[in-house]
Amino acid sequence: MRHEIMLIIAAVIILIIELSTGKDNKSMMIPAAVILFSLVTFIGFLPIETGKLFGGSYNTSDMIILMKNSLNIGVLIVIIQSAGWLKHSFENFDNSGGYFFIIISSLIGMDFMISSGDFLMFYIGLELTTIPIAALAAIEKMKRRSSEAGIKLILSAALSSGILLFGISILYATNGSLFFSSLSSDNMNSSLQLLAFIFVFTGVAFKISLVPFHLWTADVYEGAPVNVSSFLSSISKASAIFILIILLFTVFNSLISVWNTVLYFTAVITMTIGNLFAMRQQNMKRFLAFSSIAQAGFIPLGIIGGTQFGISAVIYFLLIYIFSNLGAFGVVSAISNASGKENMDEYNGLYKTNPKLSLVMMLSLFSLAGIPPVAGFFGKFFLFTAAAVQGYYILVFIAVVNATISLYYYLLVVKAMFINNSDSPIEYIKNDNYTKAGLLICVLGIIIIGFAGIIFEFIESASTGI
Amino acid sequence: MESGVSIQHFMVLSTLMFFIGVYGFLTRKNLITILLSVELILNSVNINFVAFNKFLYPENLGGHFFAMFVIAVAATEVSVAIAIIISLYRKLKMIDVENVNEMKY
Amino acid sequence: MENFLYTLIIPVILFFTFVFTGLFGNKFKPAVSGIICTASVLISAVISYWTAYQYYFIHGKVNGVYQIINVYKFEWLKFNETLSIDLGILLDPISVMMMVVITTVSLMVHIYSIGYMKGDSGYSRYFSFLSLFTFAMLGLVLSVNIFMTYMFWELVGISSYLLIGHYYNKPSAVSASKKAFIVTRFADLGFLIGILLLSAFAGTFDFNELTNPDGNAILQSASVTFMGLSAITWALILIFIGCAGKSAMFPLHIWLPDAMEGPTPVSALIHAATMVVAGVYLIARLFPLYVFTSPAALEVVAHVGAFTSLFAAIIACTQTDIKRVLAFSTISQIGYMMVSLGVSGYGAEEGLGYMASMFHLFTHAMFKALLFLGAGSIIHAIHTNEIYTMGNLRKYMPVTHITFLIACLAIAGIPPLSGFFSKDEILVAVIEKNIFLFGVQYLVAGITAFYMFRLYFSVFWNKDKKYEHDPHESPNVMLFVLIFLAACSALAGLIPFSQFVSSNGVPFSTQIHMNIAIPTIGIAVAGIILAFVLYKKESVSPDKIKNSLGLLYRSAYRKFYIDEVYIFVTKKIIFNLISVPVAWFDRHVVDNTMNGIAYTTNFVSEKIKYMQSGQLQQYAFIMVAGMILIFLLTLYLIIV
Amino acid sequence: MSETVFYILSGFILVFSILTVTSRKILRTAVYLLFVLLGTCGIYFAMDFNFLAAVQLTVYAGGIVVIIIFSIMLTSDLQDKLEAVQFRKIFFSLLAVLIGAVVCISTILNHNFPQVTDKVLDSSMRTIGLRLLSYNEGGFVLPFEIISILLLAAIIGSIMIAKRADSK
Repeated sequence: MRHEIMLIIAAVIILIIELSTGKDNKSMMIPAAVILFSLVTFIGFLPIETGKLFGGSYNTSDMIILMKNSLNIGVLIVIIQSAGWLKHSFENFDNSGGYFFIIISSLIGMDFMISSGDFLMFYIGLELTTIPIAALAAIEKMKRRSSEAGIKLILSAALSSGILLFGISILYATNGSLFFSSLSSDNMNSSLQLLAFIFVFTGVAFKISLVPFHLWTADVYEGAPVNVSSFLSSISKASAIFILIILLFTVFNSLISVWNTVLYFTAVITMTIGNLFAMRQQNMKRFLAFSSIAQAGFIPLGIIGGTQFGISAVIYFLLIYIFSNLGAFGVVSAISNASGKENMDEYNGLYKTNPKLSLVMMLSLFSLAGIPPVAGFFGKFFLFTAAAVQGYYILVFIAVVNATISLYYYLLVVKAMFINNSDSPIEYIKNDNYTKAGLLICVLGIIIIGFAGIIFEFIESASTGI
Repeated sequence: MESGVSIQHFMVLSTLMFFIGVYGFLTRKNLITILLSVELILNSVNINFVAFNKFLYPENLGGHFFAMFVIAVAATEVSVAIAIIISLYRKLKMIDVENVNEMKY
Repeated sequence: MENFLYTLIIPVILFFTFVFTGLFGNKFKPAVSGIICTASVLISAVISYWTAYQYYFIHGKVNGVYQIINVYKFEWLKFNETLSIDLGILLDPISVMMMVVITTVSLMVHIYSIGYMKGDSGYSRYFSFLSLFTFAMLGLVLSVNIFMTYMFWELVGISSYLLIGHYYNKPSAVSASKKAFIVTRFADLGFLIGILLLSAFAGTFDFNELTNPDGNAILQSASVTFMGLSAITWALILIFIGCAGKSAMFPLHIWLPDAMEGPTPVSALIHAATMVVAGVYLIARLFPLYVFTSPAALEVVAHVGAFTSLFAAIIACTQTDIKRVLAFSTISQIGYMMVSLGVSGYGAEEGLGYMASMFHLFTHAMFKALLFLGAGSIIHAIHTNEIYTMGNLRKYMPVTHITFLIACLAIAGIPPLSGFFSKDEILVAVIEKNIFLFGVQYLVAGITAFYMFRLYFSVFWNKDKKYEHDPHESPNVMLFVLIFLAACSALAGLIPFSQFVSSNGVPFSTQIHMNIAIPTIGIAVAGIILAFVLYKKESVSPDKIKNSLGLLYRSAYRKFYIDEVYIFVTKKIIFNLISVPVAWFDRHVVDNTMNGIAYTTNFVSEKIKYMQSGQLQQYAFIMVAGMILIFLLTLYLIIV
Repeated sequence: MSETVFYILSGFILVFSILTVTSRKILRTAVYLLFVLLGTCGIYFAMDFNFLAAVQLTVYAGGIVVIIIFSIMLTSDLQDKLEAVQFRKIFFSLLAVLIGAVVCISTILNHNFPQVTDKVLDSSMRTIGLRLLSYNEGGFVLPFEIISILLLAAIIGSIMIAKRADSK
């Protein structure tokens, strides 16, 4: 419970700072939030007891703590990266207290969600991750797109949570319990339970943006402020995947043959559709949105078959994905804040003016594309291995083909930055220390996770708990 | 149970209401009316929870509390959605869902 | 045993050079990056010569057998007790040989580029990518583990992508770099899946264990079968697909001719001497596995190689772009190497084909690099690639002319130049195993001589063409490289290669087989004479034949009657009926298939874009409909 | 609950639900929704969930519907009718919804629900209050606390969006 308590304390402190400082004296907000959250992240790594609380509504295990720590690191990066955007305009800056509060409370929701032991906690955690973020997506009052993103996010999230709730209510009807542990001992074999599973799956798949529940993703990411998009695409998605794994392996473990089939098909179409759309995007945020959809399509490869190795592979992949995706979004955010440019052809010749930014971008994209020896390659490789060991050769083949296609569009960006020439490239951007630090953490993450084999072994030992 | 009302009755009622809500979500033009459809969906779920609690599992109050929390969450959802709709209205002077399509393809 | 730890410096120094010039290259004058990169390649070249000396002459041999030495090995990622990914350096006869080739050619290309790229806007970027490429290539050949090979394999692909696309303002260069990358990536799919299969059945990634003839990997892996072939055969064929992609074997060769859009020194480095032979090298590296577990996969290698070498040689006769001729010639020569590997056995004398293949790889690297750099020198002088706009260049560029001639003679297989010896060994090895393949290769030898001298005569002899400004000889720094490589091409054949390289590490000796060598020289000379007749003497230039054909009766009185019938047969029938259709097939069918795939993808993605219409309600509709569909689908699957 | 009461209430609910999603007068839709919520409230009362019915009345009918009506008055001209919906949209939506409803209802009707237990439901205020503050199994203090964070975050978010930008 320490993670959540620390986060709540941090959120309250931020509120106090927000209330106690005057309008013209807000400059301490950003450093305060960064220091506070670094502290929270650090404390999260201290050893902690695991077990059940609140009569089983709240669980922790080594793996859940690992997940929470990964989310903490990701949010830390997001908070650091947000500094540039918050300083960008007075209005944003004025909102910074509320911004940090909402980000942290959303993280509290995620922590409770992945720790939840019953559906009520799960549902409330899920809503806590989404509803405040929808407000953040719409925060840029001057931009129409921001409001559009907010309204699309909140309405489609409302629909999906309605569907999810309907599924939960049917589960309750058939099993009489809302606790994961007592549901998992039930042998689900009626078609009504199948229906409930599909409804619940839809609700969670919406958050992960698996096709065909993905359509909100691109519009919301494009319209929302970059940092909110990066939060949604990395942290929010990762937490939804964690809870999906937990649900599939506890509540629905008797339906394993069903969810294997469902995951099989969604994986195939998600990868393909994500790739086909990503190929033709010009706006970088939209491009990264579709790339994140395609990335999500690889995750079922680890879950399918339900092995422990697969779970470790998924967590490993997600950890790398968080760093790589935040790295890419960080560069997009730095450029967007400095020049307002978000289109791919405006990135032409970036290497000449901003070699460091372009190298970070290249590294992140290579990691997303899965080019060895960057970390992303191992993430994908372990996923492929996990599915191949289970005998899903055709799925692995499709996935490998899709990974290859994805390379094409990641390279389009690399080409724009390194090879294409431009008459008026983006001018040299002098980044502040926050941006630099945020990108540095991402780069270190990508490199260290890829080259330190011990991390995977650690994940593997932690994932026995599920 | 006092009479012939079975749990299936309630489920049919709530399912119909759920899909009426979905229909509204898919067809209404005004963003606020879409929000109303969402409320219908949530309400149908509440009926489910309460009825199951009453007729199938009266030994605990799980369904009852779930319904309560759903009401509370619905309230937050509405407040945020209304805030966004109003901010959109300030910019566009209309809240027609079909015009909320600046980003596409 | 001698500690070879210092070999670690060779790749590492290049990597740091890349990082340094990549990050800070724009901080100082372009020339500085050039000098830094060249110096670091020079250092690594010197160290690799020293390593080669130590390995071949002093420490490498134990009891008369060359040892496989793991200089350095670090366990990186561990799957289970046996399966792990390691990083390290492996020295054996072929890796040391490749190390020497790569550093030498790379050094030459670096020096040459100092002159060639002068004034280019991307000068320092170019050099930093060259370092990256050299680093990756060295990592590839020195790896201890097939997985490490794969990683560097990809890195090589990326750096060559960046280098081919160097002239970003030329759209053709950009699309060529994309094509090169995508085609090889698709081939790499095969490689990756092959590795996965191999690791599943052999239980290891380690080369030492994989290729140990008495090791578990070879003994265990033959048992599992899948669709009629053993699983290991599938794995090896898939790996061969990866090799075919990198080494431009039919039908994955299409990227190589287009890749000629890159700067010419890059072509010399990547597309002649190093990257394209990576496929050959990898098969040689896994050779015991191929020989002992899967002769069928070797058959595939041999036949694909033979077909490609003939196919590419025929196309080379029709090309008019000097670099494209050389590109097809490279494909054809790599086909030679593949054939030779494909027919080889295991052992000292048994493995003659293995040795010959490596030998040819070595000599080919020298003379093909020379040819490309010579072509670069010509292009540098007259700013065009078309051979019909060239002529009589020997007058203006004497050094280039002589060195180019040496290279042409070497590739044609004229003794005592290097190509003769390696080609002779290959033909000896092939005739022992398969007479049909020998016939093909023999024919290719003749065609090779023909198209090389067609090129040579058109460029250096013939009439003076109109040049915008007088062609001039290249700067000294480039000429030095040409002369150095010419010396190598001339003398490399005299190395007693079989003393150093053999399939099982046991040195053996070979001699020239006169009964093969003489007919080979004969067909090469015939090819040269044909080229001489067709392209040197203006009197029977192809244009004139047309006129004379209409007036056959008059020609009967002419001295050249025989000549002209001969020319008619070759030019009209062979050329038009075989070469042109083959080239057409290559251009249109093979190329278009690949383009078609890309087009279809684009088309589909254009068509489905309306799914993402920006309409919230449509999104919700798809979501609800998708959910219901998934439910019905699962329900159906459960009932059935 | 008697059968008659159920049928009357559910008929009431369904009719007004349909009106909510089809009426073209925007203010009326909100009023129809209010009726639906009142009908639901009646069902809760009939099932002895008095507390929940009260929550439904105050929070839903009293709070949510009122805020919705306010925002309707703020954003729409009450005289105007909403534009008619395209036929295509109605057709496809109706199709999907009908298929969905048929599939779901048929699945529900085919399911054998567990036998009704004879345990008595205790829904007195006292029990509810104790449960809400209990931290043992069957207690709801944790969600109760978390939802306060959700409410706070939502309020802060809404204020941030809806407040007028300072014209500085």
